[in-house]
Amino acid sequence: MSKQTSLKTAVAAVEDGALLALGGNALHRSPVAFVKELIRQEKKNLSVIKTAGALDVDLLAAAQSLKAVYGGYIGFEMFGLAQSYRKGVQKGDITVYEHACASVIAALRASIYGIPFQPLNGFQGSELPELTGEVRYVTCPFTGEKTAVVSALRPDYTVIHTNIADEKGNAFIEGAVFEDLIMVRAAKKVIVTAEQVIDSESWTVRPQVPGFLVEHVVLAENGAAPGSCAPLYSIDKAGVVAYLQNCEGFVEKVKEAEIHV
Amino acid sequence: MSKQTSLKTAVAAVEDGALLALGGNALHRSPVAFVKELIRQEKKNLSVIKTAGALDVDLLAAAQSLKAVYGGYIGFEMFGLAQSYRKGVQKGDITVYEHACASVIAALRASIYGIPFQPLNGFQGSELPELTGEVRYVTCPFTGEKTAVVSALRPDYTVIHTNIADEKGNAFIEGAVFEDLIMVRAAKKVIVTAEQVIDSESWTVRPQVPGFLVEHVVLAENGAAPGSCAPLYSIDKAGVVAYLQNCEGFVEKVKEAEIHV
Amino acid sequence: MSNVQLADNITIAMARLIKDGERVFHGVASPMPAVAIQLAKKLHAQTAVYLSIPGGVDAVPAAFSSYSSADPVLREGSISDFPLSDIFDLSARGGLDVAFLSGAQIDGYGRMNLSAIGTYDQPKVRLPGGAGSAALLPTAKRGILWKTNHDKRSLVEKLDIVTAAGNTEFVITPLGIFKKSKEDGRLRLYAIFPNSSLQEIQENTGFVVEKHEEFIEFPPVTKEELSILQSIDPNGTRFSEFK
Amino acid sequence: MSNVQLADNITIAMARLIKDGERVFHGVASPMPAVAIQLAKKLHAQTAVYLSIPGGVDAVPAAFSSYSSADPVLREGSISDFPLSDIFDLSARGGLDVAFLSGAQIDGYGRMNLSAIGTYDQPKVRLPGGAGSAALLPTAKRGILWKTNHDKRSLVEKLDIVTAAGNTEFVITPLGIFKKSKEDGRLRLYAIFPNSSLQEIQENTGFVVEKHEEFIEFPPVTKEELSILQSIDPNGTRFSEFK
Repeated sequence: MSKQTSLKTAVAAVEDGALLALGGNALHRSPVAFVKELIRQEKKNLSVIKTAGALDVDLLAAAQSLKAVYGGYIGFEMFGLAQSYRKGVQKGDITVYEHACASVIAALRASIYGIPFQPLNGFQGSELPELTGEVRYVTCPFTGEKTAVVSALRPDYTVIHTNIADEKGNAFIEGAVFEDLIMVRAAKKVIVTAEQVIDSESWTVRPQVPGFLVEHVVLAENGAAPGSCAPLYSIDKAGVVAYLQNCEGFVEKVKEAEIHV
Repeated sequence: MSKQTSLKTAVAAVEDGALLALGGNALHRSPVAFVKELIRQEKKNLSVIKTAGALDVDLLAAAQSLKAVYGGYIGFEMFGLAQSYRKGVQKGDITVYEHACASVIAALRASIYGIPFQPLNGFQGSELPELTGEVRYVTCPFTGEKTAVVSALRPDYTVIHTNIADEKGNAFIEGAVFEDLIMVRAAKKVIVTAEQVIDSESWTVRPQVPGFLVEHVVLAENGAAPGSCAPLYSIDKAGVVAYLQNCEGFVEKVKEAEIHV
Repeated sequence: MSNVQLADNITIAMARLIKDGERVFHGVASPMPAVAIQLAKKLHAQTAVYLSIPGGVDAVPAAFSSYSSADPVLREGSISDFPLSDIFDLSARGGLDVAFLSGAQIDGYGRMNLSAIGTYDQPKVRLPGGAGSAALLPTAKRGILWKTNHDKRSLVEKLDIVTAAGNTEFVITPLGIFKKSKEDGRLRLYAIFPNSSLQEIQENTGFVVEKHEEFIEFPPVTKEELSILQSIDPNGTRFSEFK
Repeated sequence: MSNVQLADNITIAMARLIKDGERVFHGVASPMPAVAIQLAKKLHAQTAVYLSIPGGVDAVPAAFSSYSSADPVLREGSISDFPLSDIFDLSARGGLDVAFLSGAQIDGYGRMNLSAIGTYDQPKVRLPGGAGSAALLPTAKRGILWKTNHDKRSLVEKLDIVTAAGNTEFVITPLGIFKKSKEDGRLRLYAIFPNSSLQEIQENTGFVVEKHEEFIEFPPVTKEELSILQSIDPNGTRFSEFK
């Protein structure tokens, strides 16, 4: 039974209020096509887990779909701040649980390992633990050391965009894997979008994502644009600038664009 | 500066009483050549970390070099028990800290993550926690759940046997990586033995072990024999049986065999 | 009855217990489970996911090693990787369906000892250790245990050491199959192999043997099962535990 | 002084601070560190290990992205992988030598704020967040921070929020270089760029500026440095923070 489905169907599976982990890092290989469809389907109250996010998170903010973010960095790097996210937080519409990228990873690892919390070495001198409540302390029963810990973050869905996938869910990422393989393991369910969907008999490379962990596979050409998906395309500067100059207008266009897949 | 050195020199770096993690699993791709040289140099009071061990651990036991084992399984699978190890433990010469293979991994992860302990989900109903003292319990500060934890195990050296290495320490494992990549990251220092040492400019595959983590590289052809090193050689049944029939005799032969590398 | 038939019965019984779609793992020293998983995937459980120590997903090995169930041949034919550490994590987060495990001793609650005969600190016989059991048995959804001998030294009322406990659902021996009762968590007799009898099993078991509430007549091994079994394992790796 | 020269000064100063053999990381929005690491590796630090978000070890990119320092081009030329999660772990276990980091505000102890202007719960401006800083700054052996503006809003006596604190060793600005004093852990002026003066720095810094006990005259940028810098970054990615 093929796991391949349409973008519409895959997105329809995500309920309002879901906790999503989105793959990629900054403007690279993030599941933009998936996020656009979340917007078209007018999902509400989503929470997002991300190490470093950009367009994916900001689009959800611009569309009023975003309730909370667990992340280390949400911004457009040299393009500037994430305008919709920033405004949403400033208005109090979006709650930020500011993590270090490393503590996002630790929280996902707790879910991978089936444990309620994960220790990590960090946050010494930072005010984030008391400001966010995301970091607490435990005494090591072996050494007596005070150790920072974060709570498990278990995404309802992890969504990653990949170069190649097959109908069984196996997926191949060319080059930088970013935090995708960790997010895949941490999730209750996984959705893979891909630039290309091939037959599982025809692999010539070794996919890093084993199909049995994956729920849905969706063909999404240019699925990370205007971000990059190496080696197929780089950041589309004009596309990113156009978005940042008029986020709401961009969202309107997304909603008007009926998709036919 | 090349990291390649002789087996003798690499082994000489290991001090009596050292804590070693040995790569491979059961009779597969374990660093047997390295262990033989440990025996020739008459190292004493070694402690070994291993998920599933066989000839590597038993040889050290037969040579009276072994003080303690942190491991999940020490045996020869269908060939039977690890005779020297078993006798050493029964005589009280060797201390076993019996782990589950999963808790060996958890303890190594604590070292990787720079934390004093690692939670894990396991050991419910097992007597091993109270018998070994290796598993204790912590209350999760987020959920109140009682959670099993193990102490960090940080090897002084991790030694792995690989298919190909280069002079910078980059190393490639063909096929099953077992727990090697975890052991490499957990260690204070790493020694790689390899069936083949190539120039770092000439890689045609992507090594999984980054050279900067590695201290010494040693050429060791047939370095896992009579265990396997896929795809080059399988288990040498006669060799394993010969060992098990006369472990001490085998050790004597190892000691007599002067190596010229 | 010949060892050949005993191993075939056990292997086929194992295969029958694997359900379609399940994620199934075996560890070291597990020749019969390794063959049984391939058999199940050719019969009724084609989408079962096969996981093992060498880390390949859904390997279809051309042959088995008679010496080791961690042999890299068990990675052949896989198209993606899922190393042992990932398998343990999968079980820990509730995603592993079946773990095949064994013990030197198994008790009436399906707990097992693979640590030592005697005491832990001063063992008469130091055993290999439970490998993954202490983490897998309580976290995998179903533990399927097996023994190649059925006697009062192996199936005991009291373990010398409880290496692992948890979700044992079945225990398969050369004489029959025990299943854990939902009533009291104790093993009860679920099926008797054609070569044996209730009486033989009772006489050779260290704990009280009662019939399980779901007791079945063991359906005879079919020609199809035997024929596929033979084609999967022509060299008889499944017999190696009986040699 | 032109922005070109400011960026060159900062980039060359960063390169000079990298020691041979060190393991060096930069994260997002770090065009000057990305170029500086390549420069150092061509000059005095040939065995420095370059680590970045795309996960290649010792990449030698053919070009840089002017938009992103997480771009997969920064993996080009690497022969092995060490993803971001591994880099954080490396730092956490004491194995990372240098982390290049920045903040919207930096205080006199070398702490930084990249969380918000105003309060955390009701920010005037929500900033992107500290990315790796809160974990890296206390665990990497040496934090090298930089700012592309040097004024009292950026270099402050009191941070609105302490996002990260720890092992800041240097802070580089368009006007000069601060170094943390071992005496009291406060930043003191370590070098002044040729375009600036002690007075200018004092007037534009929100915390008290004193000379560091190891104060040096900034050695003039050499022709070799400039020439190699130009060959590494012919498209001027290092200027992108000044545009």
